[in-house]
Amino acid sequence: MRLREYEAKQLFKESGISIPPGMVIKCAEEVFGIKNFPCTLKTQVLTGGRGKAGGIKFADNANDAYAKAQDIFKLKVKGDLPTAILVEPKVTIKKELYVSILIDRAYRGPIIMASAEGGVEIESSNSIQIVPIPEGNYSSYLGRKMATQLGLSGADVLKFGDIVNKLWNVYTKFDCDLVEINPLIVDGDNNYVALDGKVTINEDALGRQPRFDGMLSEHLTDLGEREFKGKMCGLNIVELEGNIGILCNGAGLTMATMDLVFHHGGKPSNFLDVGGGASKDHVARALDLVASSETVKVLLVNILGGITDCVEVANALKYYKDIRPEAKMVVRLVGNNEAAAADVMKAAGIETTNILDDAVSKAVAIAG
Amino acid sequence: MRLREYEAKQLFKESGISIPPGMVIKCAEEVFGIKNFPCTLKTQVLTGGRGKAGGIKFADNANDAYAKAQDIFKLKVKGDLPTAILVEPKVTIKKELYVSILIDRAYRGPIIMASAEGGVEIESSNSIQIVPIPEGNYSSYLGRKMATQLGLSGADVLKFGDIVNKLWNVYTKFDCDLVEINPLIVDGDNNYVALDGKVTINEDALGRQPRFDGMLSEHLTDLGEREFKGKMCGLNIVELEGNIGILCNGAGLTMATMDLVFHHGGKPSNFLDVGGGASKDHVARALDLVASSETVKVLLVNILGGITDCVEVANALKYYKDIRPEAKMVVRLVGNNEAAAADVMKAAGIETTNILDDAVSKAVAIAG
Amino acid sequence: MSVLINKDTKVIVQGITGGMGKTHAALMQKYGTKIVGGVTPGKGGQEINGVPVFDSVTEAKQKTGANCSVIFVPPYLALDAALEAIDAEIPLISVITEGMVPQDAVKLHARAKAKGVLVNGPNCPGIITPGECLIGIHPGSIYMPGRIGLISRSGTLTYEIGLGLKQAGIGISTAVGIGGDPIIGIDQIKSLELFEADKDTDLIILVGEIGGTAEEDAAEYIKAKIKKPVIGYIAGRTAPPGKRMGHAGAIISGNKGTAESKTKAFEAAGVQVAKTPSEIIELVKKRIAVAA
Amino acid sequence: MSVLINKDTKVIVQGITGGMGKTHAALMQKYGTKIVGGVTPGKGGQEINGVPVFDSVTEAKQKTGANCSVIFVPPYLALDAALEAIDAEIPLISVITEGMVPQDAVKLHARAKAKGVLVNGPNCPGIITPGECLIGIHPGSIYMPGRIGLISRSGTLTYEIGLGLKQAGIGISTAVGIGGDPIIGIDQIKSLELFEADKDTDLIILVGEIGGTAEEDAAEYIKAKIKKPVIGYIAGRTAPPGKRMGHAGAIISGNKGTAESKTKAFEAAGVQVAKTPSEIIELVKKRIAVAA
Repeated sequence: MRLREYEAKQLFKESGISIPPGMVIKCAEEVFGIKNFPCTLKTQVLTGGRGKAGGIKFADNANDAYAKAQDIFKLKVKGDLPTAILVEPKVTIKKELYVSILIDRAYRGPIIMASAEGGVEIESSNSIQIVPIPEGNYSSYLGRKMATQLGLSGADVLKFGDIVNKLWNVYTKFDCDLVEINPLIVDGDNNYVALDGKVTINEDALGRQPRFDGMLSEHLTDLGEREFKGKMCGLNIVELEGNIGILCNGAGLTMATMDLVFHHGGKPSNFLDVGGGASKDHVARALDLVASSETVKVLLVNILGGITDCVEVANALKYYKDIRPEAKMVVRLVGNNEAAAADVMKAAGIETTNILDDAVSKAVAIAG
Repeated sequence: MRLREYEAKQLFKESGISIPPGMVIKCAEEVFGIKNFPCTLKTQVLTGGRGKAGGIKFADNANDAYAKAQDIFKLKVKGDLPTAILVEPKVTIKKELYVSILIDRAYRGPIIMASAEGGVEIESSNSIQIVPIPEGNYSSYLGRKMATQLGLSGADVLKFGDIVNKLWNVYTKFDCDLVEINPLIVDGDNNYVALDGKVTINEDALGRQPRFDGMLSEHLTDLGEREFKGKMCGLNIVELEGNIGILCNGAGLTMATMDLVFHHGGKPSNFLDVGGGASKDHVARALDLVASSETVKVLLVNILGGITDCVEVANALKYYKDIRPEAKMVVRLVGNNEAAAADVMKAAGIETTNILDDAVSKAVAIAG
Repeated sequence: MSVLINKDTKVIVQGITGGMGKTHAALMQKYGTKIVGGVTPGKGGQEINGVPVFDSVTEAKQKTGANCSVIFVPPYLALDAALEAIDAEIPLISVITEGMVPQDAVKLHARAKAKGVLVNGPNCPGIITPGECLIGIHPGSIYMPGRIGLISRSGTLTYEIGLGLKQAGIGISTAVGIGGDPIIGIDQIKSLELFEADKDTDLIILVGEIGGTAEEDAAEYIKAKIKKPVIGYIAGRTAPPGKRMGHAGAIISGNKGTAESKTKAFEAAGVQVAKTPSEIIELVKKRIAVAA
Repeated sequence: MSVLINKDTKVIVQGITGGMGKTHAALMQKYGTKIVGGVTPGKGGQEINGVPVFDSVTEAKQKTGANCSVIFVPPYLALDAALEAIDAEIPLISVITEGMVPQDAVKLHARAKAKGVLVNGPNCPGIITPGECLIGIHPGSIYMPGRIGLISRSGTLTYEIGLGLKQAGIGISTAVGIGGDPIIGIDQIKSLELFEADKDTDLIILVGEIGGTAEEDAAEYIKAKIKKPVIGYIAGRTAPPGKRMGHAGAIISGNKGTAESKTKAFEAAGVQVAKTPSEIIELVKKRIAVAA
């Protein structure tokens, strides 16, 4: 769950990292409470690229800010409309840096990533330095080590190290996948200040992070409609651009099925992994969800029953056939309880095939 | 720094370990506020053996409690007079256990020690079980492992494990040398309750444990007068029973000197390690302190100057000779700046010897 | 005859009294796995499917001689359960649990590495040596015994391939479901090492997917160390970047973790790469024909 | 010629800008130790006694080739400093700092062990190979070079013995001050192992004291592995139980850690035990006379 800038900064502040004295406004009229001009107005959306999209503006006075806030509240960034704007006084920037903590897959542990050049295009930068955290045992020297790798010296080593110490506290305390300050600036008084921040809470950890209770649904504004609904009922669905609705079990098999649709010349409308051990109702919800897109011309169901009971799936298909007899379905259903499921399917008049390639090419033919 | 029972229990309570609903009284009259009888009155002293000494009494009503509280407030346990009594309602005890966490020297890490038989003579018990904490990485299974080693099963495994989890939190949070619950009881409702507790905060850690600021001096009631004064000015002094006052630098050399006094037939009045790099004033304070016992007949000074500058010691000896010309001193002073120190000593009319055995036998002869 | 597990492996099930644990303990027993006991703290003394339940892994190991543990406990308890098994010196641990927090997984694998314990998973289907031993949730009937080693990040896709092989009359020595999380224990390299050393494995199928660089690293390893033929497959070649495809680990981040990069790496290492699951079976058949 | 350190050892001083660090860096340099740099975070770029100060150990190691670090930082910073040196793969670290919290020491030694780094201390006088290299706070002039290995839990008592030997015309190969804390790194056993393997050490003096069971463990080790003659001494034989005698580790707890038990263990291992410091010198002289 990615937090909005102002939410991330609140966590930074609580852990002792300096942030600009900001104000979160929920409507444009609140700008008349701003005390310090010039100021920066930043749209609080979850997607990247808000600056390029015009979501960050500077204002010299209240009237100026009012007009600009009105604009920003109307501006969609990659489909995401803000519910808040963060207003901060303009700060003096002597230097911009970048620093983050995240888990590195290959290293199998957390690393500190940083650069002496802060800014937006950090991922493709050559100036990135890495300090791995040995066996996840953090100690203050690691932040200082990074500081020296960045070429900092003297008091800056201690100041930068202090920021990393505090960032580590945020990272562990809230089970974060990522904590990032970008840019981390050195202001006119040589203080290190987090000018922008990104925090991603691991979604699997939300159940033990009561602070974020109930916050997930309003932090999914970057998802499409089917993706949002799927998430809410525990279905892994990813929007794609084709017309073949895919319903499958297991991530790898779903990906393989999706690839196979392309391979046979078709285009999937979605990726949907119904998960392991799905009940009839769960499969039925998945069918409804996949079919809810108008572009879907055919449903391709590929289930390999391991934990999943094929009969549950068959009953869901039967139910769906009853309520939407006109819907086109291609079904491949093998594995656990396969024979009993075949009986259900036969009684419901749904054709099946055992061969995956056959099922896919049939679906592609129907979709046209 | 060993905490008193009620202070230890406060830490337990804050970490979620059940304790009896107690009341701390500072004078006997407070017993009239007791609501539950019968109750237990426990003297809050820092030394062991308070039960045998009569420091724990049961009372059936307020008058009974009043008389007993008056007695307890007058009762010294190994020289320690209580400033408080802990009053607790009498509890039903189905079972008594013992559990502690401490650092094991040989293992070089923390261990859990426990016994299914709680009670006073735990140290000599054969029922003690040990679970080492691998590399100091605690996880809940360790408390449960101990539970099964004690022969507990079913729900008791979880309840006992939960106590150990919380005890570990106290241990790490407050830099403890020891956390101990003895007895840990199972009450009438099958709850685990800490009936008595011992917590020792590592003294070197007090500087980073603000909770205990200012508490050290009133937690040294088990020290003798010279020991207490020594502690307050940074001198390691241990009271012994002889008449030769020892002033030495370095723990090992001081012990060796003490042993040598015995070896030559004398008896040291104390162990005093003046530490490394002592200044004139520090050494002078040490001389005053050692001499402050009336039993001391001669001062035996043995200094091997490494970090310590012999001239500083010589100046302290000169000062002391000036203010107490009648005091008998035997001095051995070698090492760093030895020659300059010898000049000071000569001028002050203080004899010295380079040979340790000679110095010791001379002191023994003077002490008689 | 196999890698990691065989007919002599003595297995305990951590979380045996839970829904998943109970169901799959029974399925494993039915398959022939030697389930010697279960562990659920606080429920020691019971019996489940005829095997004793213990309060701790240490106790279970002492009383049963178990040398393998399968973990079915809920995600927030999985780290503690796995550390318990490591501390009890169980040499092989399979964590089936899905949804383990990555920071927990990091701690788990650091300790396992320090102690020299092999951990399979988390979020994996487990391991099967057909006809001998099944640990985890593989549908056992889908595989037949044989001489192909199977390594896969995906559960059902492994079954798909096992089934395809069986339908073609080809069996496997062992299938290792390494799991779909970003941080896993026994990985492709470790599995390759084991299959290379196994005299009863002739050929290795390596089923990868998008996300991370495990396949690229495996390709380097194959080039350097593996003499047996390897057939590869990458799921998710048409996945859009930046989207998590079901598995927590299946995501193309920036330009990292693409199927293209993995396919190239495989090919550079002499690994034949199948484009579809059925093509894997075809490639295996050809290889076997050449060898025969 | 010696153990642990010699004329080629390149030493950095962590905490070189502090009072203790600065003073002893100068004394070590004066003695002839190759001090190649110092580390004080936030003070990089300065020079102290002609050597450069760095902000981090990694940087110091890269620029100086140091293979040893002596730590003089305040007690609450000592763990971090030592972990920094371990992480930088400095193979020998001597922690002079007194007053390190035991829970910190536990963490330090666990990491050092995992990484195969030797840590001397904490709360120790350091190590000296007379005429070649001194790390720590030993008064160098008190020792002369020779063929006796000296191991001691105490600082000044080590100097006493070194001085006594020198006055008798006997020199030492290396003196290892292992420190007086309950939790230490290089212990008696490790030191014995090193001296046994050192072809320029003929005889070992082992200076123990009350508290703990390190001497008993060392005695077992001597019995099993040490062929060179060992002369022992235990300080504190007249110490009362339950009282901490200066060193955090010098305390008889219950019936554990007594001089009697240690003396017995030494004697059972064939170690001659001196009753006074001067008797140590006498015993050494006799041994040398016998050998000659």
